[in-house]
Amino acid sequence: MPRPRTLLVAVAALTVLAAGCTTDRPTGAAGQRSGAGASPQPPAAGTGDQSKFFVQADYDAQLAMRSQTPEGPADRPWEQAIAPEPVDTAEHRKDGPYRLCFSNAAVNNPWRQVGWKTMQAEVALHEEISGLTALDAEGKDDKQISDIAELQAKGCDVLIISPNTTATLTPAVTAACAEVPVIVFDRGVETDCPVTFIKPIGGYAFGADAAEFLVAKVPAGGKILALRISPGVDVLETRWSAAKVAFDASELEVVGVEFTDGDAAKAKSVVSDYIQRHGRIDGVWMDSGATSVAVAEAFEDAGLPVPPMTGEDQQDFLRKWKDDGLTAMAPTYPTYQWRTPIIAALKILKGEEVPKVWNLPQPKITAENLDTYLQPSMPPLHYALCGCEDMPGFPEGWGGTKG
Amino acid sequence: MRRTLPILAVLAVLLAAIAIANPFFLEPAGFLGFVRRAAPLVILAAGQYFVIVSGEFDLSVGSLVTVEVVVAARLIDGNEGATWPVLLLLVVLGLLVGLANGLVTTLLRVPSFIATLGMMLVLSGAVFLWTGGAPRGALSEGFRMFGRQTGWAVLILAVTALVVVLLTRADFGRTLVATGDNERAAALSGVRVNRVRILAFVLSGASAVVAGILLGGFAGVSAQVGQGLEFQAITAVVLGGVVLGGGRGSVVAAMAGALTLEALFTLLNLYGISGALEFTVQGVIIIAAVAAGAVRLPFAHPRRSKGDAHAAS
Amino acid sequence: MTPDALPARRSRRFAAVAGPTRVVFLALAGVILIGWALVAADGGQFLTLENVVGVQQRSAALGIVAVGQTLAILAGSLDLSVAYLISLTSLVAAETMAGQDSGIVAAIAAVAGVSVLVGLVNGLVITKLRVHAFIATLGVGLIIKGIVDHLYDGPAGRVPETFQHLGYDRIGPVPVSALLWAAVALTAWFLLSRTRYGYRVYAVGGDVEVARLSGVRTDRVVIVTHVLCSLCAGIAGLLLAARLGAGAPTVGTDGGYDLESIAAVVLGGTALAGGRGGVAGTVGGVLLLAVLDSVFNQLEVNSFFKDVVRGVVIVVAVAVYARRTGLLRGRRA
Amino acid sequence: MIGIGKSFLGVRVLGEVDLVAAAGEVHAVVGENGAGKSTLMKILAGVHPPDEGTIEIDGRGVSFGHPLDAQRAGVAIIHQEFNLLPERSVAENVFLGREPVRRGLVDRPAMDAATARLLGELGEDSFGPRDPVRHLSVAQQQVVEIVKALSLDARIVVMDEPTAALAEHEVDLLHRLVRRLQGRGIAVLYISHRLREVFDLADRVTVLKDGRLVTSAATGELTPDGLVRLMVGRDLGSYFPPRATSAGETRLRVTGGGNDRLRDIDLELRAGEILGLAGLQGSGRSALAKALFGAEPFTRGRMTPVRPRTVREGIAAGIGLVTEDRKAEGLALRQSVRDNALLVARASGRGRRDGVRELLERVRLVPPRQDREVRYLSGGNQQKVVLAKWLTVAPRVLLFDEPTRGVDVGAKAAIHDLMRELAGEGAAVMMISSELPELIGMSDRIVVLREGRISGTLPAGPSEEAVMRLAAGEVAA
Repeated sequence: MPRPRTLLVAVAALTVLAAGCTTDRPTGAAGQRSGAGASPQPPAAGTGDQSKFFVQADYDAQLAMRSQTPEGPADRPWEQAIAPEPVDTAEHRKDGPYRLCFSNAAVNNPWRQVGWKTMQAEVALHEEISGLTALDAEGKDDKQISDIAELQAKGCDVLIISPNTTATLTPAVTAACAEVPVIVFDRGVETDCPVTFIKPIGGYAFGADAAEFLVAKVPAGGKILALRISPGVDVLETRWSAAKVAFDASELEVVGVEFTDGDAAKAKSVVSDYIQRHGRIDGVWMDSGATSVAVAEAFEDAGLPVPPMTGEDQQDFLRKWKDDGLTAMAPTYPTYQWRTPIIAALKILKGEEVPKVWNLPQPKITAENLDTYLQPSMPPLHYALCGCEDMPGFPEGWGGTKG
Repeated sequence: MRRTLPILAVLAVLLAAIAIANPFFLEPAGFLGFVRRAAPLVILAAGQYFVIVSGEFDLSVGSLVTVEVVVAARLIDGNEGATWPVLLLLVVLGLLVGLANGLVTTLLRVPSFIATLGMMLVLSGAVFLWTGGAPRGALSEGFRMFGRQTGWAVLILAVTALVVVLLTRADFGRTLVATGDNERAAALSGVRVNRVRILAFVLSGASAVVAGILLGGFAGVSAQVGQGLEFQAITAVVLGGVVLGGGRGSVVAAMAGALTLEALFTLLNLYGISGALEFTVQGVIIIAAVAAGAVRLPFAHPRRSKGDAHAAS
Repeated sequence: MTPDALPARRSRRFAAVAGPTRVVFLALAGVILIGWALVAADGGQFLTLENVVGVQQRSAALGIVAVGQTLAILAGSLDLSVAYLISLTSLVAAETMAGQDSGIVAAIAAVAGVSVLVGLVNGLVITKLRVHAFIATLGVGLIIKGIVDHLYDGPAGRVPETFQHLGYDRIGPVPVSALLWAAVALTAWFLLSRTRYGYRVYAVGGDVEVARLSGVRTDRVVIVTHVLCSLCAGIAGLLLAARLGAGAPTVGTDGGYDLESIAAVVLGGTALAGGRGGVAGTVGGVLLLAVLDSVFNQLEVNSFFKDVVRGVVIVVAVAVYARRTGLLRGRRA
Repeated sequence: MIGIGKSFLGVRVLGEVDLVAAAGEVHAVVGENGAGKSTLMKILAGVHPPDEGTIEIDGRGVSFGHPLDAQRAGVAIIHQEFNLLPERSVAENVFLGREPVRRGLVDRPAMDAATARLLGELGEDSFGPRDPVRHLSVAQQQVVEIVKALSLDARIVVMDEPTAALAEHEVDLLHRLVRRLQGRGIAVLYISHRLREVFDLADRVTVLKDGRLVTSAATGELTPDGLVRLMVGRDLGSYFPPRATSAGETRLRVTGGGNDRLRDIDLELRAGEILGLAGLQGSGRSALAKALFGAEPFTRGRMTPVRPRTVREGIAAGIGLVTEDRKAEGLALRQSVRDNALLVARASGRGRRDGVRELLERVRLVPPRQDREVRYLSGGNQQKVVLAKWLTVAPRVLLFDEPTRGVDVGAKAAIHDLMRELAGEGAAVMMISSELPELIGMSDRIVVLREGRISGTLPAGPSEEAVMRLAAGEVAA
């Protein structure tokens, strides 16, 4: 190719490039990390230094919310709201039938599977919903970003998003807000552009409930082992940071904070190692219930009584608690929160008010109310707080057996 | 035996270090507890040994263990009577998966890395498709007994180790290693090459069944029970001095490699380097161990057998 | 007297390399057709602008990593550390930029530096310590994972808007990320088919002893190849940082870039043992996987079913190549 | 090369060896295998550094750290085992490591043109520069190796057993080429076991024995018998064991046998008899052996006692095959002598597992140690292990495909004695050899193959010309 002609072609290519340039990059400022920096906490022995996710203001707000009575029907906690600040949604009013879209972070753990089944059952209750288009991001931020972009073009009346990771999903959510009313639930994002953010009271309450139970039950000087799933997940980090505050203020000695990746075998090994190393463990704090049964078994295998411990509202833990008479309590991160986004979407499309931040109640299971949450016919990894008992298709739809 | 000495030495050093850090380790309960926890990986390493010594890989064992546990929970669903029939079904399932891996690798001539990677994806997808994404049902006490009671676990480990050593001494083991070394020469000596290599995959599948039963028993049903086990098993076998590419290595060394890896994890845990840095230390140890092994073998890069160029007239 | 082979003036010129590449692009066309039919039956449209852009954007990162993996596999090696390196480089990029446009150049340099370093370590461990590539790169990957998980416990750093354009801008139907992928693929193809280095990669992958005896510095070829492979992973890390707006310690492993990239390379017809195949086939393999994903997304197919189909597709494709090359080898004199 | 010394793993392989080659001279290097010939050549080619001694080219001292240094100094080596890349084209193989470059990029047209020119020079037109080597026959690949060496326009060309795999007419072609190299003032170092070639071609001969220089003299001053005696200390006469006197009952009969490579095979193997199978390169001799054995079975015709369809059926019928390429098809190199010797017995599940020591002594393995890895053994010892592996199942029919290729004269004699012993014990033996003197010397009967068909049968001790006429067919002797 003689020299001048190549030059000409190059210039032409450049002009075409410049002209046709459009962008799908989400406009709007990439969210700044909201809230004040973590207030300096004296690092107590054994519990290490405070997580950088700890926000004192949120911590105080959540602890206070625990005692506030929620507004709304008592028998339908997924429609209740604590200290709601309603926001007007008249601008989004349109008549049915409505087409809802949902960008799901993942279905890779039992909690999300129970929730997803419950959400689908909720959609079935309302004929005015013509269809729910849902995309599973398989736990990949990059995929959820392109999923959200794809859903924007699907002509949805409302877009429900359960973000995989707070920071990385913020730009995509911001962009979606401009196109369609967005409802965010489960994990938050660093922007307030969604119409409503639905979540139970939150991690601080979960962690504090569990820690306060242990502080009450375990005598002073008792050895506490804290088990966490994995670092960096904001929902779990807040649970531990609240528990740390409670333990630092108590006379209990936290002998170890270990990560189990939610794997029962690893959890059981860690516990037996600590039993060997410290001779005895007087209390076990856990940031989630996935491996609680395995932890109790570790003590049984070592021939020791199971000390006071905390878990979650999964049936296998509740059943073991009941059968073996454990001293335990189970804070919850209710799966019924998966029903609320559908209800909120319908409210928005009918122009009714919805709370800006929809704080759902977050009951905790104690020895007294254990029997109400124990459902023998449900599978071991089923979450009691699914709020799905009265929905059509229960219990088979959720893996339970009749009667 | 000559080949197993280096890894046994490393294992002894690590066990001594553990004993120092945690004297309880010396008491029978302590040591047997360690052996029980290492049992699943040792058994998986034995299964993986047969595959690697025949010159292949089996990436599907991790997913197979998860499938075994999840299927067991779903079918037993808590009733004790179902324990034995389900155990039998699990064995059949494991052997069938091994057979499938073997057939795809030998008859369809798909490199085993890809065949078992495909099987890994199929297994993990299929089991969660069937259970709707989350493990359901529960394991019976009869099932969990094997994994929870140290006695049973150690007994199963001992029996498996004995069976495996006998297999390697028998005609099957010898011809398998020869096939891994030079498949063409073995075929022309009358070795049923495909049958032997398929059997290696079936054994690997069987090892996943036994490991699954132990892990399921020990910790109950969970969705990630098998995650990453295939890489750990391959690492353990290689730590034992078995050469990737086939034709060299002893099964005792492979099992010792698994114990070494488990001892390493325990040691790291005792010295509190658990959490993130454990991976870094594991990575360094693996490379160092294999590098030390490779240095001693001057012919580490086996010259590829020139089968084709010499297909005579 | 006639020697064994028929003395045809020029024995038929069999485009051995083109064989498998043709197969993967045929399969790609097949999947697009089937996908289009299924989606149409389901009432959606398959070939919408969003979809075409979506497929390209989703496959760009995997495509770039797969190009690097192609080089490694062609040289008879492979690289299992790419997934962890992607996470590391995305964090390094986002932290160095810290939201400032001025930080972009420094970030790119830092990522290049880290990638070259990791590639060097991989190459040296394989050649000088004579450790099998599987173990060497798995070990290095674990080392990186330990460091990343220790230093970061969540997304960190921030990517300024100007750099985010890399992840989102489009020129007509073609996203910038796809252009980046195309550039990387073309460079690799050029290296392999036009430069001495490329010839030596095929030689070392074909038979390392033969290469050595012909005066090829085999160790150096393997080291350079691993540096290039890690560089590709670094570029992918930069791209993902641009898309996510920040670095994330799990972005590499979540995407499964290590096994997925190897699957794409083999899907493209490159022999796992090395010495045969090329970049073109890999591009086909990556697009095939991306189109499959897109079809499943359109049909809202459960992600577990998708894993099953992907597992089967990979095995079937490689079985087809094995039969084809088997036929070629069997037919000789 | 003056006073060269070298030892491997403590074993002294070469001691004070001098080798002087003049420009334009064909210098043969002969000696038993394990005498150090290949090692000496590899030192010259820079593959291994010498422990003692110096190398001088044109009077200048040189030292080679890497084959590349040797190449630059003008030394080209043609290895016994082809160093080719099957997946790459002929031109890419010829210029491997030294691709011509124009403006930084590989100049493919120049590469193809140069290769085509060299192929033309060799009179080779059955394949072109762009064909993948995977599609070439063994003979064609040999030509590529030679073209590769020539393209180095080397001043010293080392040929290590070049004609081992070549057919007669290709050997003549090669010799014509060597003469042309001579004309260009190139020194050709020619290693071969075929004494006839040494006398036809070489100007001088250097004899090595057990790593020591025995003598270096002009070919004229030596006689074939004298040379053999120098090499091994035994005269040519008693080269082969005495032939059988009577043939026993038929162990194996094929009538009308055929497959895609063979047609109308009528053959009988009788107990106590050594049947020689002659034929040109590519005439199907190995194919016939593998057909009888069941590795590449007959698709047509009848065969008694059984027509084996697989290797296992062949072995079950008491047939054994000592393959042509030991390393690729005969042995598991990284296994011990014992594991290799017991391979057939273990594969079939029967045969003796004890008595390996006696077996190794019977095949005259020196030293009969069972635990060493086979790859450390010399060519001759390796072949003895292959033989031992078949003796464990006491085969009634034993097929030998080039049993003594790349084997030193001493081991060759041992293998010949063994074959005769086995025949004497009632086994039916068939032997394929490209060396006519050996074939004629050993066989009680010779069958000649041409292009997959039997072109004739000759009684014991025919003349080489008679065999060649049947093998070559239309060309006048």
